[in-house]
Amino acid sequence: MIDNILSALIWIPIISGLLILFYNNKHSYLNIINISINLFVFILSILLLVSFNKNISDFQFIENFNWIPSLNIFYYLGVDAISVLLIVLNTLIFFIVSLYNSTLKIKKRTHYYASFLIANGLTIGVFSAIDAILFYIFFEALLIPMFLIIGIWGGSNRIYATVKFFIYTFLGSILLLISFIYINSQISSFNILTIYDANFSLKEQEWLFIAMAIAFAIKIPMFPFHTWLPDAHVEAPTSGSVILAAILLKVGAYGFIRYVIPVVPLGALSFDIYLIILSIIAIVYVGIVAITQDDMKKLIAYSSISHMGFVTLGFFIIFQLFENTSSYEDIVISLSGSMYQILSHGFISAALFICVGSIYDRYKTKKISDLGGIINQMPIYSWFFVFFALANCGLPGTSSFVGELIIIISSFKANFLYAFFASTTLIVSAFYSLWLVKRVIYGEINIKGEYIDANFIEKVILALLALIVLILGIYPDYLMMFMNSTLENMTNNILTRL
Amino acid sequence: MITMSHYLVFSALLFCISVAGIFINRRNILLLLMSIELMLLSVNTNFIIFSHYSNDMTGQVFVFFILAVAAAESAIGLAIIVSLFRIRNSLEINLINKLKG
Amino acid sequence: MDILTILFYLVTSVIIISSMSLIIVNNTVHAALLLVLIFFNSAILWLMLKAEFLSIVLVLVYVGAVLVLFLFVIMLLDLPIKEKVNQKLYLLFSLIISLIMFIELYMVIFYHDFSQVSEISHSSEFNNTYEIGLLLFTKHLFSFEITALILLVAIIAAIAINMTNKQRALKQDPARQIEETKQSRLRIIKDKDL
Amino acid sequence: MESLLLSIPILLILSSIITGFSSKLLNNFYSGIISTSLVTLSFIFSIIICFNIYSSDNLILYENFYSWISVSNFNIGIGYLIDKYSAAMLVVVLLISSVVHLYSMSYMEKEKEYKRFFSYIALFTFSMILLVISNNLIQLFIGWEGVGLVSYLLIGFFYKKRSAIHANLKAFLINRIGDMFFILGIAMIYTAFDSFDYRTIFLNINELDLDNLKTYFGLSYIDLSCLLLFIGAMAKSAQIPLHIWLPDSMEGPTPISALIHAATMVTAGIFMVGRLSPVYEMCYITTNIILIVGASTALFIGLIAIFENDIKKVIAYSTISQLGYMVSALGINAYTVSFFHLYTHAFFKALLFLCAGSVIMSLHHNQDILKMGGLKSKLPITYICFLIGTLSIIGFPLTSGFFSKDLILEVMLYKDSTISFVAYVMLILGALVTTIYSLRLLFIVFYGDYRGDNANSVKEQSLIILIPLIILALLSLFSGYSIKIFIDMPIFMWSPSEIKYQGLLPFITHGIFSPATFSLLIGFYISIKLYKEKTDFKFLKFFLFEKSVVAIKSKYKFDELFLYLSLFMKKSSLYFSNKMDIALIDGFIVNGIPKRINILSTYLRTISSGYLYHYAFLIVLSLVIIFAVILVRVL
Repeated sequence: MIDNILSALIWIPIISGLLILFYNNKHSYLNIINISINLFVFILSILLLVSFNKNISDFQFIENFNWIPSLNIFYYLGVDAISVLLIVLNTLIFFIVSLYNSTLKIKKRTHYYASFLIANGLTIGVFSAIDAILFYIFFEALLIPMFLIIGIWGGSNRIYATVKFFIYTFLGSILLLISFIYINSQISSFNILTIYDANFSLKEQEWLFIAMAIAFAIKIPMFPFHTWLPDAHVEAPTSGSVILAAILLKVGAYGFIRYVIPVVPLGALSFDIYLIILSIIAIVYVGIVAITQDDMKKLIAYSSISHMGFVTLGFFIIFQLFENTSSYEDIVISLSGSMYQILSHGFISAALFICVGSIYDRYKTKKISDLGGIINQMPIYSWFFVFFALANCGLPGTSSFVGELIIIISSFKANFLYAFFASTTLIVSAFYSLWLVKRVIYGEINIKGEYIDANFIEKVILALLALIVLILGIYPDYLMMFMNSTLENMTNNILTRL
Repeated sequence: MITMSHYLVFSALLFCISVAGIFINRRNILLLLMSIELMLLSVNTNFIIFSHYSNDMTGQVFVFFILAVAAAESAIGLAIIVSLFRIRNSLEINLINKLKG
Repeated sequence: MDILTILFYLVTSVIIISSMSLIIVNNTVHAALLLVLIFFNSAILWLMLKAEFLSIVLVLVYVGAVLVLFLFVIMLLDLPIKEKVNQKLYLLFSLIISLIMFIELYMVIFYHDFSQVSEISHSSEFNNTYEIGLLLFTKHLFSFEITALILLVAIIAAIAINMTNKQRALKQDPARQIEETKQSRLRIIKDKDL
Repeated sequence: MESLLLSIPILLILSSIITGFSSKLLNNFYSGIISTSLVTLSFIFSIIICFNIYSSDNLILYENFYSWISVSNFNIGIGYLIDKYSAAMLVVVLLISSVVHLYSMSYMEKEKEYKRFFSYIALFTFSMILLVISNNLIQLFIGWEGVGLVSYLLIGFFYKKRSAIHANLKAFLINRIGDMFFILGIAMIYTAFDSFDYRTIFLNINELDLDNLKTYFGLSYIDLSCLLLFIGAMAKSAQIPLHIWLPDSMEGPTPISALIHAATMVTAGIFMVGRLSPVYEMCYITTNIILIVGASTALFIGLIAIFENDIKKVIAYSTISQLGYMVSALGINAYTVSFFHLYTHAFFKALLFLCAGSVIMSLHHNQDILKMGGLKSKLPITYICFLIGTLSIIGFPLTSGFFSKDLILEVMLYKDSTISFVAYVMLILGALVTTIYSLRLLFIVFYGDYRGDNANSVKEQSLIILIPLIILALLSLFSGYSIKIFIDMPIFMWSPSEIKYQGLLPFITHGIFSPATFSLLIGFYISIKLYKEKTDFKFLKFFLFEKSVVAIKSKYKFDELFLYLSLFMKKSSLYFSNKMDIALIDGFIVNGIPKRINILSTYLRTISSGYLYHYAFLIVLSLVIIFAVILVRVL
């Protein structure tokens, strides 16, 4: 069982997602079935986490079958520390989403659940594929359930949002596919481990970098490619937004650290300044844009982009760091800061979207200008909202502080200005988060009426997320140590090929 | 003395005239078909010219095939024209614009 | 200037003039007849090129069959002769483009200087028909068979295209007419709402 | 003793959790009792620790008890560093906190969210303790942000009041401006020393190769890092121009103003600079900046207090002004002197705030001093306490403020530079101003006739309110006599500069015959004339004076500046959002490209007209063109 745990993690949710389609929409045990499948997958991933040997930097739990031999494509799975953490994040978020979904009134319930289950399996596939084409297939297939979730259960303007989302990501994917095919044509392998050892010329690396960086920059999303995200978030149903923010954006970040920087380090080196600038624009500019958004989901979407800017900043300062300090450790720390930011943002944005979703369920509006004084009607709920808003602006003790602190300090080592601009997020994120709190939570009641405070499941969800955010903030060492040897190995790999 | 060039120029001229015929014509599909026949004739002539001057009979064999195929083509073409006429009651090319984008 | 040269110019000028008039005439019957003229002259030209068999085939098959078919169709359809439409612009464009095309072709021909290619004279025993037959039934046998097939397909297709759909025509079926009763024509339904 | 020390934060966080999460298990009264007793218990512990520290010569408690992050060479621990400096601060914080806890039990009695309040102040005390005992910069920052957070929550405690929720956002944002620079400063220090730990930093500071470090904007590396850290302190300790949040923060409950916005949190900045004194010793330019900022804050913000009519805001401005004194002392590297003022100021300012709270409560939440007056007879104990506080703040001889303020003025002259002399003059003037506004407040509130409504219902508050006042009044009177401790106080790894202290008596006599006392007397005279006897000075009516009064009354337009900045932020946000994101990226590029392709295709569509001869023409045309190209290439 433990040998094939990755396949189990991928295929159990997908197959059960397909099976759940045969249920009746009004089946009474549907919620329980859905939750228990997700819980089971989550427990499996915990099993993976526990049995993962963090001192070995190589891929573990490897499964390797010949799939299409004539094209060098293998069904090749394996995980290192980064993937394990992202898989656990993924299964946990999907479990939480399944809990949250059970409280909602949804049309075509079975289809909805099936989409989420399939997305769950596919994302695990993305994080555990070692073969580039396998990765690409999961990466692309992931679009389908997301497309359906936004396109069927979304808001009024969902068609535009889905098409935009789809075309954007598809454009990136094509470039990715082209790069993979090119790599294969040069070294006749799609295996990421072989690709890591390949030596491409500078010209090749630059072109490969541009193509792959655009693909993942769209997914993350980075500055000029970011406009699909607010639209998609606004139109997506709450659970869809949670998945989009907590999981899908991480796929982009994962792509950067798995397929871009280690594969084409020279390309990354020659373009790092541009990506740093784009990251800083994402942090500062997108943060400022977030301030006056009237739609809460849009605001949080922009804040997500801004926070993901930190991730890419942490990834791309490593070359300048190395130039300045020539120490491996600094690079490892910078990368682990980025990884930490990824994980932390997964939980915080998920919680914020659930908060906004709950407001929307009750007040039927997401417009900040319509809302106000919610604390008078729903005190417990508001407590959570304020907590997560504060977590979103990187308060110490919450998980986001760790990543931001590390990245600001690392970026200072690279360049004073990077650190300066990165640290403006302290002001900007506080501005948009707390101004949001001020307008929505505090003050006089805008929409009169009796509103039920957070129900039991919502309390459980929010408390769980709050607990995770706190634990990650107070005890970050476990994750740091967990990732350390993998990141060290990766750093070695990058630096030896420079 | 008539050289190969004379023949070739003649054939090129014939071809150009028939090409012009295709798009000058807007009256009648039948004329279009005739222009095509004319074009085929010029091509055939070319084949024969080269066959003759390079002493290779294959060219003439080809002409034979072309003639056969052209006959078939004009037969089907005429059949189509007839059925078109039945539907449209006219053979004006101006009326046939279902290909409009 | 020998007789062949005169013949060449005569034949080609007839062909060119009649083909020019072919593309601008209004009357389809005239056009078909002009085509006949062109084909005949082409046959002469082909004879000059020592392609006896093909020139005979051209006259027999093309003029005798295809063009007759054309004429039949024209007559069958009974096309009205309409006034010429104003098409000077089109005429101009098509002339220009054909002219350019001709110039290009001319350049190709004179670039290679085909005038130097000498004519090969055959012995009197040389038999054009025999040679073609030899090639046709040995080397190109398969293509020959295919051609036969194509012709067959053309026949079938021509028939299929013009076959009127019998179903569409309104016909009487006396047998059924006799069998119809009052009950089969009229059904009385009880409506509960009324 | 280590376990005692560790139990302090644990008790505090426990108190916060018990009161915060007990919902219906505990009623208000008991949760107040529990909370207060837990804080008092930790106060007693801190006394024991402090006693131990001071009774031995060089006892320094240092340990990391929790490793927060430790990957390769990046180590951040949570630990403690208790020397005489932090031990004294520990006592001050816990003392004020327990007093305020006690006071709040009565003050907040009628509030619905009584327990939330206690949970917050316990959390605040916890964060403050975390800050005080920290042995590294990150822990300091965590505590720093923690107190900022609780300050945010407490200012917005009355979340229905628009002004309260505005003030707390403002306070948090301005603190965040400071934090931004603070974290940059931390990053700089870390980069230079490869450690966040004070001990490592202080031990390596002399080996630091100053010449090899980069310089930025004409400042040396250490100068810049200290400046950045100081900007953080400016926000926290409300120095010009980042002071504007403090007067607004008076929207919070009054005990909070006493605890957070007078005695403890706002002094965190001063504490931090003192803590990092070995690093600040290496600065040249930054200390001058600190001096200028401190002195101008002390003078100019003091001036605003003269024209303010809200009792709490007057005290708030006076807090800022007093913080200016402390900061100026930091500017000439007299950290212990500054700390001494912090110490005495904590008592008398907390006293003043709590007295003000008592007055406000008695007057049913009226804060306007113009509607007070003549309270001397109605609230005798409060009056006496307030009087003691006022005397202390104006530095009346033999009160605690006299010692600390005089010491600050004294050390100003130690450094032989123009800037420090200018600062000295400003501080003397500041002392004058302090006297005027303090006495004005005293006279308007407690003398004359009562000008408010419901004169009969005004009576002294319960004992629970009064006990804290009395404790603090005693401390305000007598805490100054511990001057020797502070002058001798060695801050970790740094020995105090030579302050020629010759004993208590010579100091007092020297102090009495100093310009400070002179300015005190002038202030006395002016304020008695102006506010007690209400005489009109004719010479005050000249033009320039009135102009400057207008300037002072407008609070130098700093509020407007920040309002403008935030409006600018919002405007640029809207601009970016509409012009860049929606118009340029979305409109022009993302949706614009398909739109343009659509437009192009409508033109191109006319080419495919459906007419055969058009198609034929196009085919031939392209054939001709291709042919031409080939020809050109071949021939």
